[in-house]
Formats: sequence, structure tokens, C-alpha cells
Amino acid sequence: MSDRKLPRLLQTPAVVLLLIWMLIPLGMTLYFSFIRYVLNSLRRPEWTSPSLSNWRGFGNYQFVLNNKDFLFAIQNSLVIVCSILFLTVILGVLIAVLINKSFPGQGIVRVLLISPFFVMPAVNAVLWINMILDPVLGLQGLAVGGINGVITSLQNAPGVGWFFSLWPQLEPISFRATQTSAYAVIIMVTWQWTPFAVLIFMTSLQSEDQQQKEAAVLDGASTWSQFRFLTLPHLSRPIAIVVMIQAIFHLSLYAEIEIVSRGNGNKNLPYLIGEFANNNIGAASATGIFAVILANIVAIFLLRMIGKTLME
Amino acid sequence: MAIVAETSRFSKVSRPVLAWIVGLLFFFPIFWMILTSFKTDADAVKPEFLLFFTPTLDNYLNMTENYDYWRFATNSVITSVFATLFTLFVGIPCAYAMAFNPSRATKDVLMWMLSTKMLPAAAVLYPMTFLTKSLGIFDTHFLIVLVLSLINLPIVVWMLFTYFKEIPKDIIEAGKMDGVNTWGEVKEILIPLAWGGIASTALLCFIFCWNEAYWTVRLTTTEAATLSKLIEGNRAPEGLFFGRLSAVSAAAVGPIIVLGWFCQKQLVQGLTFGAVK
Amino acid sequence: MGRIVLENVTKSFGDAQVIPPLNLTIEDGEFAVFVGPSGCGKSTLLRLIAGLEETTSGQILIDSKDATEVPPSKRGLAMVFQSYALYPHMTVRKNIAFPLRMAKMSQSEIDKKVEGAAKILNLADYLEQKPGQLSGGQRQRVAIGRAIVREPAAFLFDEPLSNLDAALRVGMRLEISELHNRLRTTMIYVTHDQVEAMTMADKIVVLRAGNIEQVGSPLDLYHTPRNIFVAGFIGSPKMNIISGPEAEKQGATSIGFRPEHTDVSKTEGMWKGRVGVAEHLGSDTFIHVHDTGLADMITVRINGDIAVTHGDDIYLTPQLDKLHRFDADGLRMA
Amino acid sequence: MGRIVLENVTKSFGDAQVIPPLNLTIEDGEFAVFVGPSGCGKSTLLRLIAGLEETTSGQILIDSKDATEVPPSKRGLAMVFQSYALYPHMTVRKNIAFPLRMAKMSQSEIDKKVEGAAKILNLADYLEQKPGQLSGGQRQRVAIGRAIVREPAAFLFDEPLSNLDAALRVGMRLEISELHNRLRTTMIYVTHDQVEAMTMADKIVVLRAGNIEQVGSPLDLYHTPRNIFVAGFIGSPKMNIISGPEAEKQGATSIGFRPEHTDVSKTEGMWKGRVGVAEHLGSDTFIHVHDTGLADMITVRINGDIAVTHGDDIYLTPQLDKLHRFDADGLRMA
Amino acid sequence: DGHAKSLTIAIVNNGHMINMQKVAEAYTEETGVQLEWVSLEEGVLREQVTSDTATGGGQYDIINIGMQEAPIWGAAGWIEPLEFGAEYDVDDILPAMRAGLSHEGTMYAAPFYGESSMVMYRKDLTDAAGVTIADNDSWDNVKAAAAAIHDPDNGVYGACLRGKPGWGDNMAFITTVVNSFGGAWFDADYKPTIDSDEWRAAINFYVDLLGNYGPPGSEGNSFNEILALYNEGKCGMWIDATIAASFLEVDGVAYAQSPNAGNPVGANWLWAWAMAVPAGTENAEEAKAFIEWATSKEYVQAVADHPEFGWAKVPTGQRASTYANADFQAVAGFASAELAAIESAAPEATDLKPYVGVQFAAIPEFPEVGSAVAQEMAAALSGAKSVDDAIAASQDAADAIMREAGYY
Ligand SMILES: Nc1ncnc2c1ncn2[C@@H]1O[C@H](COP(=O)(O)OP(=O)(O)OP(=O)(O)O)[C@@H](O)[C@H]1O
Ligand SMILES: Nc1ncnc2c1ncn2[C@@H]1O[C@H](COP(=O)(O)OP(=O)(O)OP(=O)(O)O)[C@@H](O)[C@H]1O
Ligand SMILES: [Mg+2]
Ligand SMILES: [Mg+2]
Repeated sequence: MSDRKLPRLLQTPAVVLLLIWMLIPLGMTLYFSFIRYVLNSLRRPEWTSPSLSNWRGFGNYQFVLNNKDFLFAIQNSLVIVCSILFLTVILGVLIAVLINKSFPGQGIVRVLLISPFFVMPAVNAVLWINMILDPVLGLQGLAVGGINGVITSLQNAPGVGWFFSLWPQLEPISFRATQTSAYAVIIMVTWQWTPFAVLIFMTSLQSEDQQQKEAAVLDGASTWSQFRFLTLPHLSRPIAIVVMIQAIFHLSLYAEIEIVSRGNGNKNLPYLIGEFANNNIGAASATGIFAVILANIVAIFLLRMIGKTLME
Repeated sequence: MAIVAETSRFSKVSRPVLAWIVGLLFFFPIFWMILTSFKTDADAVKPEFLLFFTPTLDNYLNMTENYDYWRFATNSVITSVFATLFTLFVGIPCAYAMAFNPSRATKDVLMWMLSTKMLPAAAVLYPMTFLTKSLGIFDTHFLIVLVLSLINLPIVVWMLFTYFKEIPKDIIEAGKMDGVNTWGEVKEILIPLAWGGIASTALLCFIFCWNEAYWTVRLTTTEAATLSKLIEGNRAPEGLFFGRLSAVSAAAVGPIIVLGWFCQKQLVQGLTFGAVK
Repeated sequence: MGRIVLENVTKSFGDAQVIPPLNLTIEDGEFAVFVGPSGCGKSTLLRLIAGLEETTSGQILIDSKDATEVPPSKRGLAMVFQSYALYPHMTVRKNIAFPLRMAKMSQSEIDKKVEGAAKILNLADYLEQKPGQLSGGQRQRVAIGRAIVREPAAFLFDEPLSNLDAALRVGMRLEISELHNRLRTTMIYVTHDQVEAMTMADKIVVLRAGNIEQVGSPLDLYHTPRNIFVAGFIGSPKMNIISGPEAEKQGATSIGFRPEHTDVSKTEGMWKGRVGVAEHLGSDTFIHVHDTGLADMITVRINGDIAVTHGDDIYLTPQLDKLHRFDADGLRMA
Repeated sequence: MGRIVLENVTKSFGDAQVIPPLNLTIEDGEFAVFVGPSGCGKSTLLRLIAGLEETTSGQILIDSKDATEVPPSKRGLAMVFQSYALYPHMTVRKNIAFPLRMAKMSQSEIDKKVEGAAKILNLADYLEQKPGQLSGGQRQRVAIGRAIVREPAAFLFDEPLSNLDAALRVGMRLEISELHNRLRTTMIYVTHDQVEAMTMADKIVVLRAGNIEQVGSPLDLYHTPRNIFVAGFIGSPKMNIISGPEAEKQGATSIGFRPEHTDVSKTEGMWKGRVGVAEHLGSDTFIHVHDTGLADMITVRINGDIAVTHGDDIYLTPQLDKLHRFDADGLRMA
Repeated sequence: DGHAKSLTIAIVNNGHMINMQKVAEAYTEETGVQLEWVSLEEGVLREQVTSDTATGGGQYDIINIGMQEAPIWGAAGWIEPLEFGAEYDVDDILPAMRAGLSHEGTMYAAPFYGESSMVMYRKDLTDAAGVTIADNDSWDNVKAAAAAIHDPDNGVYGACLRGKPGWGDNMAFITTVVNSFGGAWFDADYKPTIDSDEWRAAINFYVDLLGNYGPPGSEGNSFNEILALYNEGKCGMWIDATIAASFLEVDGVAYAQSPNAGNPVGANWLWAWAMAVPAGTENAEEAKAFIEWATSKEYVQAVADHPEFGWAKVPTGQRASTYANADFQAVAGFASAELAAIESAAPEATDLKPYVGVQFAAIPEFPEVGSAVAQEMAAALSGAKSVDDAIAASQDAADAIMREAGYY
């Protein structure tokens, strides 16, 4: 056929657009990362406009590598991404299996369940950290206060009081502290993305081969064995896809980190870039290049994992 | 499967109960937000539970009065709709070519596309600001539509690709024999056939566009500012205005949640990413 | 060891009674085939026996023990599905071993049994492959292997060959027959292909709308079909059935004669017609004859070859001793 | 109107040459069938003719005009796919009308043609249904309808019946033959079912690994196969081929005899064997005989019935006048 | 020309600014100048305004900036110098404010409202506990008072102080404590002095005070959170922006000037949200005219006269005339305390510190230094790190940033 070139032609707009989208900013970032470039400086005003005369080589990279938060940001972002993935996949599978069979109100439950997925990240973060997790004003604070109140009144009750006086008062957990802020982000993002996993797993469960299950029943497989040996393997491809898509999104978490603790105890490279970008664009750009490298390492890893799935 | 299902008591009693509990738990934060949006800011932080408050519409009135809610909402709708359309417009031909005329490079191109999604936005904020300002497109609907399209294009192409791949090649070839040209192939065969997939792709794309909050906040001032920016303008004002914040949040996510509810069937069926089978 | 008795078994889905009260005995070691048109309830009946569907009423006895309430895995039956229902992520070895593993058999015993089954089924070379890499026939064999290792009291097959192409189907049909000859285990086999039924069965059960129309050996059914339905269903090409004056001449409402029991001549005979399509197979020739005034089309079979083509005149004479006569209810006349 | 000539056509996928230089002429009005084992290049050849694949070299002439570079829609050919390839989102009417619509025919003309095709194919009652609501045979007919309305120079069929069940396949086979009788348009038909090839073809093209092994009428191929491959491929059950001393006695490296050309006796004959599986079809009996010392298994066919069962001794005598003799290269000996 | 001019104004989303949108409707009516408001969260606003201004401006005609940016941005030429007519009465603006918003004597941003910090406490609780808090009290005494009123079982915490990391959040408060212990951010060579004894003593004190007598989750609290806590009656004492006083709804609030540990200079901070004109705008004249109006006495009067607002809602902290107004004094019990605090704040450079600013240093690198240190302080507060470790890490981080910036 003469239109062998057509397919390439049809791909061109998408490819060219993405190429521009990637290359031009990336090129500029690369350039900035090798020069001295700050937004404002009273001491060295010559650094405030990007120019080759401020060439610095790998100096910005050196500076970033020496930053106390650099390694922490990488390690921490891997930790939160992996935790979120782990939780969403587990919860997603369990919930998908739970609601896959019909029961009264299945439609409504499904609607309730997937709602968090539609919430904006900033709203999600504000909602959780202020109104739910806050140790005093949030639901957590209210609940802990309530429970403590009940325990206290029971301690004063005649007869059983001695038993309840053995009970400790509950301490609310602060989710903005250095030690815990990562958990807060993990919780809220898990809440938001579990529905996505549920959606995909549910779709996949609907295509599960019923005859296979019947065969397994005849082979003497218990419900657990059916889940373990049939359902889980059946879900391996959707799991890979959920992992892939979520990893793409969660590597660049920003609003949640900002809102929960302003990077205290919980940081990733995008956030670190944001911190540098207050003034030091050179350092921010160098961090950006590191982030691109990290993203590509993760990408290669992920694509290895699901590349075959993709083309099958 | 009748036997298997019915012999277990779990299915009859525990499953629905458990499912309802999980569903309500997941929805609870949103419910709480909506509830809070009808409280005064003072009531919102009071320890009294749920019902002991007098509902008020003040927060919503305040929002539409002090902030131009409708303009933000209109912008959100415009940019999300056009970005979705544009993404599909560019993405469909691309996915079509990849699915029906795969070359050795197809897989790599797809992978590369996905990897562009992993570029941290913060790293290119300054370059983008420079660039868009010098082109004079900063804070225009055009720019936001373009950016939203570009960040969603990889996922859209991937999703469409997986749907198109499920269309038997035979049907396309039958079309060729029947004398359709490429455009006809897309219009008469591909789009009608993959309609379910395209619809759920569009829906997902729309959701992602609506919720995008990095570029829509940073590349706009007034003209093209979307609801994300309204949220940014209400996050952490002077005082913890849970009520007001909840109202703004509810108004920002409300439309998309309702849309999601109506289209949930579509989503449930369509979100396969080629993972079915 | 594998005698299966159905007593007044019925099955309804909602209001629709798919199986009206039905009695059937399948003897130990027998190869029973259920045939019938699509939707007549063959699969349902098989699944009732397997325990995959609950009976609405009636009893199922396996080896004289009431199995009606016994869960499927405890009935000691093995089933081979039309879609094979292999576990796609497990190797052939694991697929075959699965029921044994579920039965908590020791690994060494499992290995021994799997190797044994693989040898019987010529699968030894494929044990480490996944089902996706196998051809249709090989997959079918794996499914059978998975059934064999359990040493079941009976095998249940639901159209196991219908996904295979013609040549393979003939081969697999033979293999299953040979397996039955070797194992002598009860087998219940569902098909709607009458050739399979004829060639494999010890006993054919012809079903229509959940009712048993006739039970008997293949040749019984071939030679003495109880009614027009069975007559039309058994034999290929189908028996020609005509009614009207020619039937009345034979004292019946309808008469039937098989294509192979019809003499053909280019010059003279009882009925005259015109050749439609003539199918020359070399070994035989099927001639589809039109314009006889008896029926739309009459099919006859000739051994070897006859030089006829489209449009030729032709004369047909049924062999009267092999004529089947049916009354107004479609029942066979003595 | 529909003479198709292939001149030195080759096709390679990457480095693999699937079709080595090949010459073939299909006359106008002829019903040509391509047969051969899976992967031998039948579909590729058909798709080359259709224009769905580009030739690597060589020429394709349709009615003496070079069509090698002509796009598929301009070649005036219609194709019926194995999967039917109906447009699932269109009604039957729209499906059939589609090629006409693409040809910008007027609506009234389209309607007329669609109605005409629907009448021929007995589809008139289903015109407003979608393909998903139709049975396999009906779908197949819609696919043919879509081909017919274009009044093509030739029809191309790629295994159009392989997704149907046995009974339907026989029926559709007849319908296509009748269609050919009626339209007298060139048809090229791909199958790997030799029964279809035998019953439908004017001319059979036997392919092996892209090479033409033999071209001829069905009975030519049945009676005088050019080599062992063709001998084994044409005829059902397959010709028995044996080599060794018994073949040498006949002055050949191998000899072949068809199941239907073998006399069977329970008491005496040329070779002695043991009955394996005996398939009683009523009209015929196929006996698979083991332990003859000639081959693993020898199949024989008896008209009507013979009372043998598994394990019986049996004697076989081939009809010497119908023996096929092959030399060391597997070629037929004069 | 026939077109009405239009001004785009970036504002921080605080109450006074939001109210301005309504008050300014009159301005539009009068002058025909259309006003487009973009209200943003502080951090996002700063980021947007910075990126706009640093890339040549043009998006905004008027921007809200703080005291930290005004002098440096003025020095960098990012914003235009402001000079208004005599009617504006520039001398009415509190001198500390003018000083903080000027670079080399030129004012670059006009204060819309300003604030200092002071102690707000529950007189009922201190009375009940038998303790007192005086103006410019000693930290030790304040801590003792906090201990005395601390009653967590009944949901009352002795001291609510900022703990949320951020140079404008916890560091604003912490810097005033450090100042009051005699410390500073940098020495004369702009070398960080965070590892000094003054800092160590101050941080130990801060962690001790807030850790022991503060509410749970203090490391997440800043102005907003504490305001809510205070209004819920959970705080015995709060040291924060004077503006808070106008939001307090609890009875029995009393005010005191910020405590110190021997050095009263810099014990209370100074801040203003001001309006400036970025250099890139095409509507500089109109912008300046608007600012002149919005930061004038006339504007204060307009808010006071507005049916929805009144004197209780006027922006404060910028003009002496406001405090002199009797109507204002009548509704603002905190007025005198606030004025005193603002007047005692001294942003200018001294022998002790080379930089302008009380609770920050008006140098471009400060936000980076401040945020880095802020996180360390939050870590120390929640016990994730020892105070010594946090101080050492802060010093290192600050040193690296200052070195990178070419100070030495
Ligand atoms: N789960 C079910 N719910 C409702 N009706 C059913 C169900 N399963 C089968 N049926 C109905 O029962 C009847 C018999 O179905 P069954 O599958 O046993 O037919 P079959 O003889 O196996 O047909 P086929 O040859 O097409 O496989 C059909 O009318 C079918 O529609
Ligand atoms: N697009 C292709 N790319 C590479 N190889 C191909 C392609 N299409 C077919 N082949 C190869 O060409 C050979 C012939 O394939 P073809 O489909 O023509 O066989 P066939 O005779 O139609 O087989 P079947 O009976 O299974 O349909 C096979 O070896 C096949 O693997
Ligand atoms: Mg069935
Ligand atoms: Mg083929």
C-alpha cells in the first residue's frame, strides 16, 4: 500500500508536541543547571540574569549533593511511593474482591467508594490534615477527647472503676511532626488512590474466567485457594498497571507535602526543587536534572515490569 | 457458580455489611467536608459532633460574593473540556497508528511518552514562565488547554492504544476492502467501535485536567484561572476557616464527583488499560 | 466405582424449568454421551451431576450414595470444560498437579502422577510450558491430564472438542476413546456433534428441551430411532424425511430414508429429480437433489464416484427394507 | 471478468520468505480452493491477491491488468474473513450497505441492492439487527452479503466456516456452492479442511511452505496425488502410507492405500492386526487397526456395519488396483 | 482612550485584603478603573509574584508583598519607588513601618496593614492561678505562669506558640526569642551565628516552654491554628501577631508587651503587608494612584463608613492617625498595646546585626536559610532531634547557603 507513511504521519503531532514539551524546558533546565543563576542577589547582581559568563560547570550539582536533604528526599520519596503503592494495591484488591459480587446496594457502595478519586489533591490534603488528623481540632482530636472522657467517667464509676483506672489516657498523634508527616501524606494519598486501584481491579475481576473457578472448585480448591491461585494471578497485570500509573503520579507529589508539613520530615525531589527555586534557580535546575534521572531510573524499572503487558 | 456462592454464609450477610462499612468509611471524609461547609467557622472546630449545629449557607454565599466562583468554574469547564478534546484529537490518530501499524519503535515511543510524565514540574517552572511570557500566552485559555493536554497525552495515548489493540485487525481490513480511506476508517469504524474506551479515556482525562493544580495555579493570573486557583486562594487564610474552606472545596470538587457518579458505569467498564484478560 | 443415577431430578432457573423430572442411570465404566440441539439442557445436566448447580428437586446417587448435597470437590468427579479452563499463569505441570496439591498430596507422589499422566497424554515435552504456548489440541490434553490425575469415579466432558478444527477433532476423538478403553472409567460426554456421539458412545442420551427422547447404543439409535427428532438428529448427512402421498403409500404419516440407503440412477428409479450440488469426496459422492416434488432437497450418498453435475436429471429409489415409518405424532411405527 | 494471474510472486516478512516465487492462474468463474497445513501461506497468498499485503516481488494481474500497485479497495475484489469482520456497531443493513456507501452510491440504489442480497441470503428478517444478536451462520451470511453487493470480479474467502459447528458448516458449505453455481463469479477459498476443498472446488491448489505441491480438480488429486504429501492431505480418513518390505514387494519405497479401498475380514487377509477403536457411524464403520507391523495404526472403512470391538483380531487386504506407489523422494510412480 | 483601565492586583488572602475588594468598588465607580483581584495563599503568592517579577513582570500591576521583600526588591529594581502627594501625609505612617519598607531612604511599598507581636493571655486563668504577666516580663516568669495555668486534662494549655516550620511561621516567633536572648542571624560578615550560645539558650527555652506547656501537635501550629485553639478556650497564653487581638472572641483577654531574657530590642517583631508596583507593569501610574488611595487615611475612613465593616474592621498598624481616632479606640481594646509594640520594634541594622528586619533578615537568601532552619526547629520541638543537633544542622545549612550565595 502506498500509505505506509501515513501511520508515521498520524503519530507526528503527538510525538512532536511531547518532544517540544520535553526538550525545550529540559534544555533550559540543563543550561541553568550549569550556570550561576539566582533570582535576586545584593552581593552578586551579575548572577541574576542567566548568561554563559556565569558558567559554573558541575558546581550546582556539587552544592545539591552536599545539601543535607538531598539524599533524604530521594530516600523518602521512594519510601512514600512504595508505601502508597503497597497499601493501595492491598486495599484495592481486597475491596475489589469484596464488592465484586452483587449485594444489596452494590451500586451505591461503588459510588461512595470511588468518590475520593475525584477530589483535588490540595483539597484532599487540607481536608485530612486540618479536619481529620488534627490532634486537637480535627476528628482525631475530637475522637480522642471523647474516648478519654468516657474512660474518665468509667474510672469514677462504682464497682468497675478500678478496672478502667488501669486504662491509660489516649494521646492524640500529631501528624505534622517530623516523625509522622510522611504517614499523613501516605494516609491521604492512599485514601485518594485506593478507589482508582479498586476501579481497575474491579474491571479486571469482571473478566475473570468463571469456568476456571469452577474447575478449581472441582479440583477441591477452597475459597482462599481460589483467591490465592486464580484471582491474584489474574490480577497481576492490572496490579502492574496500577503500580505504573500511580508511581508516575506519586513521584511528583507536591501539594500534599507542602500542606501537611512544609517539607518537615517529609520531602521529595520536586519539593526540594521548589525550596531551591525560592531564589537559587541554578540549584533548583540541578536538582531537576537529578529528579529527571531518578524518574527515568524508576521508569525503566517499571517499564521492564510491565513493558510486556503493554504490548501484548 | 451458584453453589460456590450460596454455601458460604459470608456472601449473604458479612459481605454486604463489610462492603457498606468500607464504602461509608471511604466516603466519610467527603461527607464530613460537605457537612462542615454548612457550619459556621466557629461551629466547624467545636467538639460537638455532627448534628448539633444550625446549618448555614453563609459559606457558599461568601464564596460567590467575595470570590468570583463562577468565573473559576467556567474556566475549569472550558479548559478541561477543550484540553480533553484536544488530547483526544491528537491522541486518537497516534494511538490508531500505533495499534494498527506497529513498528519496532512503537513500544519505545510509548514508553518514552509515558516517561515524559515523570518530569518534575517544579524543575521547569522558570523555563516555562519565561517561555510562555515571551510568547505572550501566559494566563490564556490556550496555554492552559495546551499544557493540560500535554501532561495527559501520554496516559491518553496509552489507554486508547490498549483499546484499539482489542479491535480485530480484520475489521479494519474489511474496511479497506470496502473502500474506506484513512479518515473514514477512523470515523466510521474506529471511533464507533472503541467508543466505550474513548469515553472512559475522555472521562479520566477530564478528571485529571480538572484536578491539575500545579500549572493551572502557576501559569495563570486571572483570565484562565481555574478552581484549583480558587482553592489556593482559600487555603490557610488568616484563621482556620474550616467552614469556608469546606464550601470552596465542595464547590470545586462537587461537579467532578457528580460527573464521576453519573459515569461510574462507564469508568468501571472502561478502565482496563489493557489489563482485561 | 462410577455408577451414576439421577432420580426425578429437576432444575429451574427462576421460573423457567430447564430440566423437567428426569431419570437416568449411567453404569460404571460406561461412555455416555448427551446429545441434543443447543439450549436443550445438556450442560445443565452435566453441571448438576458435577455439583456446580444445585438440583431443584430429586436425587443424584453416585455409587449408590446420595450425593445431592455433597459439594463438587467431594463427589470424586473430574470435569473437562469446553474452554479447557486451564490456569493460564501455571505451567502445564502445575496445572496438572493443582488438584493433587489441593488434596495436600506429597510432592513426590504428585510428581509421579503428573509424569504418569503426561506420558499417557504425550505431554512430557511440554510440562514446563504455559497453556498460552500450546496448541488447541495440546491444551485439551492438559485439561484431560488435570482430570486423570485425580483418578475420579467419572469424567465429565462438556463439548471438549468444539474449539478444535476438523482434523484435530478427529484425532482427539480417537484419543479420548482410547483413553476410555484403557481406563474403563465412567465418562459422561456432552456434544451436539452427532458424529462424536456415534463414534464414541456406549450409550447415547438424546435430549430435547430437557427431556430424554431416547437412550440407547449408537447403532440402536441409527437403526431404530424412536421418533422423527432422533431420526433427524442421528446420522450424517441427515435422514431424508418426507410426508404426503408418497408416505401414505407406505401406510405412514411420514417416512424417512437415509442418504446411504438410497439407490441412484441416471436413467430410471422411483422418483425423478435434478442435481443441485454434487459433492465429490473421492470415497463418496453426496448429491443434493432438488425438484423431486417430495421435499425441498433430498440428499443421497453414493460410494465412490458418479459422473453427475449441477442440473443433471437423476432418479432415486429408497431401499424399502431400510425405510423408517412415523405416525402423526412423529413416533416410529412398528 | 475475474481472471487472476500471479506471476513470480514472492512475499517475505523481514528475512523470512513465506512465499517463494509462485505462478498461478485462476480462470474467470472458477472456484479455486487453497489448502495446506497451518502456516503454509494460504492466508498470505489470499491477502496478496486482495492487496492487504504488498508483494515483495512479482506481478498480480486481474483481468490482464497489472494490479500489483492498486490499493485493495480498487481491485474490485471482495473478501470474507474467518472472523466475519462485521462492523459490530452497524445493523445488518448498514453492514451490507457499507461498501456501497463508501462508493457513494445513491441511497435508493443501495437499498435495492441490499434487499436483493438479503433475499438471496435469507437475511431479510434480520436487516435491522446488529451482528451481536445473530447466530454464527447468520453472521457468515451477512459477511457474504457485504461481499455480494459489490458485484466483485472475484470473492476471496479466508476459512469462512471454521468458526461454525459441524452441522452448520455442512449447510453453509452447500450455500456457498449454490451461490457459486448461481453467480458464476470467480471464488478463491482458503481452508485447511480437505472435505471443504473436495466438495466445493473446481480447482484445488495444495500448498506446502509457500510452494504449490499440486493443482488440479478434486478427483484428480484424489485419484492421482503427485506425492505423498498430497496423498496424505486429500481424502478422509487419511490414506494409509507404509514403507518397508511390504512396499518393496510392490516395487516402491512407500505405498499408500485409502481406508475405503481396503477389504476387511475377521478370518483371513493379507495382513493381520488388532482392532483399536472401532467407530460405528451406522452408515459406515471406521476401524483403527494396530499391531499390523506395518505402521502405528491403519485405518479402514467399511460400508454399513461390522461387528468388531476393541481387541478383536482382524485381517486387511488392500485393493491392489487402487494402490498408490511412491519413490524415495515421495513422488508418485507411474 | 475609550477603554476603562484595568488593574490586576495580587493579594494575600487575609481578611483585610478580602474586605478591600468590597471597599474598592467605590474606587472603581469613582475613577472607572477596573480591578481584577487574584487572592492567593501566602506561599503561593510569594512564589507567583517572585516568578513574575523575576521574569520581567507584566502579569500584575499591583502586588502584595511583605516587609522581607520590600527593601531587597526595591534594591534590585523589581518594584518602583513610591512617592505620593502631600495629602497622603507620609509622616502619618508609623516610622518603624516606613523604615522597614524602604531601601536607602526611599519607600518601595506602602503599608496596607501592619503588626507587631505581643502576649495575649487569659486573665481569668492567671488570676485563678495567682500569677501575673507584666509588660516586657522575663521569660522565666512567663514560663512559670504558663506552668501554673497549664491544665491539659481540661483541655487548657499553658502556652500556644508557633511551631509550624516556615521562615514566616515558627521562625518569626523563634527569632524574636533569640533576639531577646541577645542573638542574631548573622554576624557583621554575614556568617550565620546559629551555633552561638544565645541561640542555644533561646532554642532550649523555646522547646522547653512549648514542648511542656503547649498543645499537642504544636509543630503544626501557626497563626491560624492557634487562633482557632484560642477561640476554643484551649490556650492560656499566646504570643503572636498583634492583629490576632481583633479576632479573639474569648472573654478576659489581657495583653502584655513581649517578654525577653535581658535584651528587649527585637523581642517583638514587625511586619507589614504592603502594596507595591512591579517594574514591568504598563499601568504604573494608575497602580500608584490606587495604592495611594488604598493606604490612605481616606481608605481607613471608607472601611469605617462601609455598612458591612465599621471601625472594628479597619486595617491597623500602618498609620498613627488611626490610633488617634476615638471611634477606633472605642472598639479596639488592644489598640494601645499594639501601637506600643509596633513603636518599640526596630528593624534597622545595628551593631548586633548587619541586616534590616527584626524577625528576618532582608536579604534575598533569607527565605532559603529560614526554611531550612525552620524545619530543624520543628524537628527539635517534636523531639525528632536534640536541640544541639538541630542547631548544628541549622548552622551548617545556613553556612552552605550563605557561602553559595557568595557572601564569603
Ligand atoms: N445460569 C442460568 N440462568 C438462567 N438460565 C440458564 C442458566 N444456565 C442455562 N440456562 C438456560 O437453560 C437452558 C439449557 O442451557 P444449557 O447450557 O444446559 O444448554 P446446552 O444444551 O448446554 O446448550 P449448548 O449446546 O448451546 O451448550 C437454556 O435455555 C439456557 O438459557
Ligand atoms: N505479519 C506477519 N509478519 C511476520 N510473519 C507472518 C506475518 N503473517 C504471516 N506470517 C508468517 O507467514 C507464514 C504463513 O502464514 P499464513 O497466515 O499465510 O498461514 P496460513 O496458511 O493461513 O495458516 P493458517 O491455516 O494457520 O491460517 C507463517 O509462518 C506466519 O508465521
Ligand atoms: Mg452447553
Ligand atoms: Mg490463515
